[in-house]
Amino acid sequence: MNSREVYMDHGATTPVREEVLEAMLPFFKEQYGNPSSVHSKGREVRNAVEEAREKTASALGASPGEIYFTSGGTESNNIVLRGAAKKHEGFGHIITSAIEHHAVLDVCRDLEKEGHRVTFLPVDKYGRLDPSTVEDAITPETFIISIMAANNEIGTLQPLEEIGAIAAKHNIIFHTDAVQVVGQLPVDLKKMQVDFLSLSAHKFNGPKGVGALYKRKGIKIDPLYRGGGQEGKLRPGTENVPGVIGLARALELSVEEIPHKINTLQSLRDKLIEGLLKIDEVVLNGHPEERLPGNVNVSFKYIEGEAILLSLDMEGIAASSGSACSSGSLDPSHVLSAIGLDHQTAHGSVRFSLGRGNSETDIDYVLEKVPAVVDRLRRISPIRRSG
Amino acid sequence: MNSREVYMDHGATTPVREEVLEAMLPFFKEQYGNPSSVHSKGREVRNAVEEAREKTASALGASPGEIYFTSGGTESNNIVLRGAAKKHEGFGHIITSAIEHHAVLDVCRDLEKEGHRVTFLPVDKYGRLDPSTVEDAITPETFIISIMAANNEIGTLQPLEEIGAIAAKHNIIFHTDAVQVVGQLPVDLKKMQVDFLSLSAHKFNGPKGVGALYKRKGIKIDPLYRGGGQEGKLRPGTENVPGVIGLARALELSVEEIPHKINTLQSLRDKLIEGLLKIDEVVLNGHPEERLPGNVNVSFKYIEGEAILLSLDMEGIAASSGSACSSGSLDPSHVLSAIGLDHQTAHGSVRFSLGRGNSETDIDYVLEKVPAVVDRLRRISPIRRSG
Amino acid sequence: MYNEKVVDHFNNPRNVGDLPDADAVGETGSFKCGDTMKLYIKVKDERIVDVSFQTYGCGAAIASSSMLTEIVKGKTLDEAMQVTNQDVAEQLGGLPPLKLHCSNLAADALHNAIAEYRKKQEVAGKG
Amino acid sequence: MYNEKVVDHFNNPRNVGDLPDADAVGETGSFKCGDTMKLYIKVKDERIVDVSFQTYGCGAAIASSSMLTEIVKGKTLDEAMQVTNQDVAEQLGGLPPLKLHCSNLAADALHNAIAEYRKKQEVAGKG
Ligand SMILES: Cc1ncc(COP(=O)(O)O)c(C=O)c1O
Ligand SMILES: Cc1ncc(COP(=O)(O)O)c(C=O)c1O
Repeated sequence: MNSREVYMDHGATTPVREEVLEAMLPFFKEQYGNPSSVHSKGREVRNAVEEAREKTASALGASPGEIYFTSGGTESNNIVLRGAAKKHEGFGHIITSAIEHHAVLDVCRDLEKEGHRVTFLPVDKYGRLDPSTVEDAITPETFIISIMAANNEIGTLQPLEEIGAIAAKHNIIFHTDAVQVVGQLPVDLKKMQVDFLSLSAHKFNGPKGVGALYKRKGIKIDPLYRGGGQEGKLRPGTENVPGVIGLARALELSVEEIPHKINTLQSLRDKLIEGLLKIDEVVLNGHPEERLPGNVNVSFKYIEGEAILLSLDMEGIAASSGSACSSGSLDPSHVLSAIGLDHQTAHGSVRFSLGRGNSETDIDYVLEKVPAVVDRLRRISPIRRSG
Repeated sequence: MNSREVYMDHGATTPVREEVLEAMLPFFKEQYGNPSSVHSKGREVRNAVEEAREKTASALGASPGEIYFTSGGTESNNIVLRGAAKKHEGFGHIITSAIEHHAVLDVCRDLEKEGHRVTFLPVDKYGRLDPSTVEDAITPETFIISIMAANNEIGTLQPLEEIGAIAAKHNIIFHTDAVQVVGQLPVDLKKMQVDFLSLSAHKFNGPKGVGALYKRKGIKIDPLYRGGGQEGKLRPGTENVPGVIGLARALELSVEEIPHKINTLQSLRDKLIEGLLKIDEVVLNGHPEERLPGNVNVSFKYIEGEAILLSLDMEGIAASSGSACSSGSLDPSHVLSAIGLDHQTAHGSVRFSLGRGNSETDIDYVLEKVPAVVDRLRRISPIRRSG
Repeated sequence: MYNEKVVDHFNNPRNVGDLPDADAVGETGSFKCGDTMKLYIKVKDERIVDVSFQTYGCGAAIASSSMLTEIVKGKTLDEAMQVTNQDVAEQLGGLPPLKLHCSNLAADALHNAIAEYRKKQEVAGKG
Repeated sequence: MYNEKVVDHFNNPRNVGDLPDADAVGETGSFKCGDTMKLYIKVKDERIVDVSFQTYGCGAAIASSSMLTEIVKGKTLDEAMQVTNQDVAEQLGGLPPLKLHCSNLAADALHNAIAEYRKKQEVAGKG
């Protein structure tokens, strides 16, 4: 249909890279044993799973006993929040932010309905949380603080070390949803003083449907699911063997490449931002510096996100939007509302998320195509700038 | 190490078959989009996922809207039981059997601790449930009946149609854990009158880490996990795309082949049983006729299961056992206890589970090797027959 | 997601823009999802002789708007009053269920435009 | 799961069977997991000159039994009393954590055998 294909939706998901698929392949047809089996077909697979655990741990600076494989970021988040609530006696208090992913936010809302109290901390117009608001929110009943490492829509990074220090001082469990950060930026568990960290393989060129949970040694939560007792009972069910092998390999590779990748991505990102802001009435969403190296989020005034995505798609450009219509809901994203965007600016937001494989040429191509798309849609729009 | 490799642990897991892996492969590196994305990279994958749902539905005689993809049998079971309990107002009553898989049994035990009442129905010495005990156990508070289609250890089939009729008559939700049956025997949702059915892909030559839940249209339960709202909110999280493609293909193929496969497996099974029973002091566990076409479970008296498995493994034979020592626990399997086996008979149980790829020659090989293994271990054993 | 016809109307919307000499303008908007539409009509002998639109909204909203203008051009006002949002969606060959609400503004804007036209006529008649 | 040494002792257990002319037999068993072991010893001048075992149990139990007989053959009774289950597991090059309890019967059976021998001696001495 179009000459070029430019994938700029790495925040949604990423392709599995060659080396990762290669590592996974033997575990479908050849090494297919159940890791719980006594025989050698099972034992060879058990060894492979434990090696994957060691690799994952070492990429995160954790020990293997602190890594639990799950079916993805959503499950990791749910296990931590529900598990901590289940472990807590009676009803308690949870601190989180207003801009968490639904896999944290909606769990908290559910727990609130069930009787727990939840503080959804506000963020500033860049999406940053003020650590002092965390400390102020703490009550004697607070049993968990859950703050995402970086926002999936606007890319804003949170001051995790400061928050971790506060949580540690008050001896409260600290969880971070690091799904957008792992594999993109260095993660220092010690410095951040986190007790739990969620990650999802398909965000760093690993397979979909597999994730992990880091649980600091000694911290206890109650399991939600019951079954064969796999993953230290925290996540029972026959292991997704090719998945965990793929996760470990993808993590290993992407963490190795971080030092080199950060600079490349950041300079592509900044070039794209600069170019987009040259278009009339475009605003940058999120923090100008404290943002994911691959995240660009802008609002095109007077036009609507889904319409922009469709038009970009015709040009071979894949991006995403926090617009209501792109998700089938009626409200624009809670994140864009939380940073104070009016309805229309929120509806015009588009996220270009860069990743492995994006090049300078991709940026040039996008910057060539976007102005015409915006212009065309603005011509259709009844809304006019007042100036 | 040994000349032959004979895999007879299909009840634990199965290799992914060639056609299934082929169907999955494009979804790692090429069709990698997120099904929730607006752009064409996402839409092509959404279409593939919905096609997989249609295939799965049609293999089960359901409609696509009744199929929810999960991360496996364990998750499917947990979603149903916990979800029904969550939906139920206040504490209620659950009916299940004493020989369910831990992914049902231990969820029920958990719910019991939380305040629900649970009846764990006994089974006869063959592992069969008497449907009249189900009817007798029903109280006005009963909100779900969960009975497995076939037992994973001893292979005994349950009278699901009778139980379904009772559940329907009393208007109680009826769930069956059909993980061991789907792909092995025909499943007729209408006749069984089930509201929920759990299945797991890796039991029928599909990939590990993906399963499905059939939910009859109109029946409502509360979701446990929260997140991006995928799978009708019942199982949120980015879809395991290659996984669901693989599940659908594996199910389609294995259901197609059932008529042919049943006879082959049954005759292999019966030949193996006959041969094993020729050995001194060996008893068959489970029902002589009402059993899975591929399931053979016998107890070798005076010797212990794990030791037998290890010895078989040296001969290249992969099997499993309900012995405590094979699972690292202290007690032998609850199933073998429930059918009334004494400790030592339970400890000497070995399951040979046949599946795709097993041949007459495999049976001959096993029947050639087992007697020597049993003899050797009995020579080491201090326990002697009294006769 | 969208069928070819929707995509065509989205990519090549018919009758876009304002009509400087319109006899009436109908506006409508969804407060919730923020979509807004303006429909301009030119009427002669109780018949819509020209029509154009401006829409702020998603692909479904733009395509529905465009389709509506095709449907009503040449229709009498009474005929046009019979056109429903459902007709628009049907003429487009269907819309994804989640997107149906996005097509709801097109017929509303039309009916508003006709109402405005009638009101103007009344005032003119009286005056 | 098991290392090579364990596997070797499981496959080729040393000193299997009963000793028809044993001076004492020690028995032990785990009620819980059902393992049972019998240890036969032949003693001369306070020294174990021959030893054999029979074990009902898993791979770890059988290998531990076999290893124990190798350890104690030739030891004085006092030396043999010092042997612990931990020694047996160590001499085997380690056992999986979940399997440690399965190796616990070997030294127990030995100590029971020695106790029986001493009791017999006492009776004989008195008699
Ligand atoms: C910040 C964040 N948390 C959680 C998730 C959920 O991850 P998954 O869809 O892999 O379960 C995502 C991805 O969508 C995310 O961006
Ligand atoms: C009867 C039964 N139910 C549930 C399960 C759990 O399935 P999975 O391990 O794929 O979650 C199994 C398999 O171990 C099973 O045999």
